Amino acid sequence: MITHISFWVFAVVAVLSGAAVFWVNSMARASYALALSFIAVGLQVLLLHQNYIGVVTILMMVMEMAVMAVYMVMFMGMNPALMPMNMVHDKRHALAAAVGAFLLLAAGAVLIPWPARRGTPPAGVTVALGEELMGPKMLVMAVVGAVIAATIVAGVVLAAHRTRYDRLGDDLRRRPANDPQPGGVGR
Amino acid sequence: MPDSAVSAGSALAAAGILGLLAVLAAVLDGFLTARAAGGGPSGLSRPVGEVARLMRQRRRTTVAADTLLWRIGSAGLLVMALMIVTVVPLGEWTLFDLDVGVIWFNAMDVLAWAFVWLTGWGANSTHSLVGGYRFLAHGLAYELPLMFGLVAPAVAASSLNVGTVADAQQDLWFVVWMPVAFLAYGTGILAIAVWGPFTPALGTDIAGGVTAELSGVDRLVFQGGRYALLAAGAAFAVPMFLGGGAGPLLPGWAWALVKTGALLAVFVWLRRRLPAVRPDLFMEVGWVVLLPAVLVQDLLVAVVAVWRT
Amino acid sequence: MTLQTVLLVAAALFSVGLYGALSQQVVVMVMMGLELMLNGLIVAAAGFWWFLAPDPSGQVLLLVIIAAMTVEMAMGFAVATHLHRVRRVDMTDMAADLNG
Amino acid sequence: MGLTHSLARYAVRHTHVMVVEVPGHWLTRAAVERHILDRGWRLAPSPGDADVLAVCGTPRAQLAAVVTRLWDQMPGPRARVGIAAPHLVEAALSGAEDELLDVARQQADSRSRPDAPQSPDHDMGAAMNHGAEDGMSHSDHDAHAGHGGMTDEHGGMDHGGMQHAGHGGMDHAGHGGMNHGGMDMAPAGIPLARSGEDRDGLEMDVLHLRLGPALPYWPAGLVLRCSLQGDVIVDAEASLIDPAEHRSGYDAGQADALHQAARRCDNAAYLLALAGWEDGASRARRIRDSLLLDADLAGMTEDLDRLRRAVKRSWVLRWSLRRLRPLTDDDLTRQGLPSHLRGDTRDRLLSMLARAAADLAGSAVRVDRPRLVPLGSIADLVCGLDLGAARLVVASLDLEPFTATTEVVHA
Repeated sequence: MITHISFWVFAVVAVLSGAAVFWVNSMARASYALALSFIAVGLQVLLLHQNYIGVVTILMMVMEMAVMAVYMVMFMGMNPALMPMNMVHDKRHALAAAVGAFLLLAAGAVLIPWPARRGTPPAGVTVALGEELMGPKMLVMAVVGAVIAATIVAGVVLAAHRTRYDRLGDDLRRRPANDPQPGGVGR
Repeated sequence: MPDSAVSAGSALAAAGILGLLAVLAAVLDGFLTARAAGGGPSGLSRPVGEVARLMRQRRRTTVAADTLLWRIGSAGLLVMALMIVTVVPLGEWTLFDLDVGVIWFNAMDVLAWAFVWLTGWGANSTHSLVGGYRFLAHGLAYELPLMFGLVAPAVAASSLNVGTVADAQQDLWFVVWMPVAFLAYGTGILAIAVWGPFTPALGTDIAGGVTAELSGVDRLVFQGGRYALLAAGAAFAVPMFLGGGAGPLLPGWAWALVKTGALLAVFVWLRRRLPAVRPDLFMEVGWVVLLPAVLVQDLLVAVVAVWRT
Repeated sequence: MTLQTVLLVAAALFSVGLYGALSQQVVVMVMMGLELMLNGLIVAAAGFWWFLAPDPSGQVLLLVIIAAMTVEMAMGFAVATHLHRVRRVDMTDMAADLNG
Repeated sequence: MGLTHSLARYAVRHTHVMVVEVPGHWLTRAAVERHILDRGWRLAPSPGDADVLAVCGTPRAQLAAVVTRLWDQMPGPRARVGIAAPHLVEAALSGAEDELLDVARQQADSRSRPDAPQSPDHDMGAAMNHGAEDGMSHSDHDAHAGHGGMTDEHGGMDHGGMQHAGHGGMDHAGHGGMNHGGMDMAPAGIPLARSGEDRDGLEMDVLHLRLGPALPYWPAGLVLRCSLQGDVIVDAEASLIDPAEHRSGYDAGQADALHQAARRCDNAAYLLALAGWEDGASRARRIRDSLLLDADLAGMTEDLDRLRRAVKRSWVLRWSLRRLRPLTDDDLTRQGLPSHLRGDTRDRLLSMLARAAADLAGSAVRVDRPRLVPLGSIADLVCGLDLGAARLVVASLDLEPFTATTEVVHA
């Protein structure tokens, strides 16, 4: 009973705060509304007995949204004053597409005769996930790890202004490096 | 849940214990501050007096503040602390015995990013915005070492459940053979509580930083949240590094409380001893020194764990 | 809480996200739309796993989705920073207009 | 009523005081600080935290306007005292205590204030995030200095969002850069920030912030007008507040060696407090107070020596202060700075304590006219630093209280 009630509460919170992302005027509120939506979804995933995934969703997404809000304040000069920002284009078509997608997906969800459950959930879901990842599905994890490492490198290259040649000189020998803000290690 | 009344009762008890620890921390801090200032009253009544003062004070708002997010931010730290203690075992009781308690702690500690930042930004004041920036700069440096620091005990105990981690330390406390991880964890706790060396976000040089515009009940909740976070962090360290409730004579819950109190006292005392670490300098230390050190620690722990099985 | 209801919630989240991704102008808001769509996907995948085939390998899919989200976000931030640096632009339309 | 009253009594025992020092009244300020700590009260870093506003000396036009603004920002219950000389401190603080306890008076005060925060001044130019709330800041606008009670002028206006009612569905694609700068967007009357080139090649918003004149641990009377990107100072301009007024109203007895030493300790306490080392700052402050009160020279010399050794030993302090705005002999000559400022900020802190010790020992090389720190060089020294580092550098300059000149500051 409690499970059902909380499922519906989380569902309503998730969808409403998701809608609020595009409803509120301030971008900071938008990103924290999205964070709230993710928290609700994470808790729903907890209810669906996937503790690790649920908590990790909350962890990752709150962090991301915190970063996103800072990003917007820094680059877009958002101050807390609620500036009405209505930056949409092609609102009608987008709305139509969204409603269409919802009807299609909802019809699918309700009308498709879903098969019965195969198998039973493992006793320790998280343990099973860990063993799966470090066993049969290790390739997936290895690939994901490599992709994330590549993302870090690519992201830094794209976003960074200065290269090591700017810091250390053309022959990379300058010590300490020429930084506008010296670091704390004294390299 | 058949015994939801029982769990509601124990939730209240846990919140009460956390509150008590926070008050004790504040008493100790008031005492140490008064002693350093020399002369004057002992400072032991400081927390009570501060509560009375802030309850009496008017709440202010600032021009064009995002009041909703600002208030959420200042109240958030307290909520975080309460959420953290739900997974901490006290003797044989745990409020919310989640099988991924360690990750739960991580999920809660990143909330500090949102809450402290919002408190700084929401007031629409330059000083508190700068405070928010400073917290994030610290955050970039402490967060990953903190997370990887918590990996070490989890690997050694082969579990993400906090109680299981505590039980795995019957022979040897984890703090003994993973000191670097413990150090990174302690650093992280001081940082999320914006405490001690990590106070530049609340620095007097920027008129109180994040707290510059807070007054009345908002300030009370924010400052109380900091003490509560410190207490919660100390409480979580006990099962992770300090052997949980293990100890002679006393029952488990008593040992857990004693250890928590001792660690909390150390945290409070550190504030007076250490100068602030400037965010711009600490950033490089976090990435170039702390993070690699913690990763090496994790590797060692993993090797030992594999070798033992 | 049945599979159908879980999927309905997922569909609603997905559609809201779709609306945002299509209608918003600012790069970051478009990214938020995409995130919301992936959010719906998480709910759906979690529902399928629990109600249809609760074996361990299904959870791996969810982890992959979350990893995809972080990668998308990180690259999004990097690209947006880059755009901001070279063109002073933070809107999709403007990035397209200036193209070439 | 009984409960409220005992709550109030308890609250007042832990009052927080914001101290504003009129240039030249540092002895009064030191006395106020000592009495505050003796009572178990605390110093407040911002008006938001303060119950009592203690003004040391009589502020003139510009500073008076700042004080008025600080007063407006105090949440209340609040009390305000002006203290003209060190021996009046005790009575003034007791008066403030009574005023805080006077419930009827505080209620009347509270009723007389507007519920909504005051609107900021409109002539501030482009600046995000700095309404009237910055508190410490912007007072020099002449348009402003004249009318302390700006509430009445602006209170009734509807700033909510009327400036941009027409912008609801604007088509941003046509606006070139979306820098907000050229647009007439000003929520609640605060124009949005304009952006400018920064050192990382990102166009960050430029904020304008005035450091001083009423900022904790800041040399009294100094005003530094900064342009900030994030928290990095890209441009600064230094001035003195009420420059013409500095000729009168000094605390007497500045010349003798004990006071010189006390002054050094005061500056060292500032620097240590800004570096976040509370114990060190308390110790420096206690030495200062002892120097001003009694003359147990031997004990003082020993305490000072111990503090100096502790500063030398602290590796976190060394780590955070070293390499911070190092000054070579060439820099000193070029900027016209006195020679004891050589080295980085840590060197300057140690030299400050060494000078105090020398003053005490009576072996100070007495220069008839001390070398002066030109105002302009203060601004030069902080450019390119972040706010925290800039505060440390300014504190490390070991400034004397401002004297009659407008161009230079004694060092």
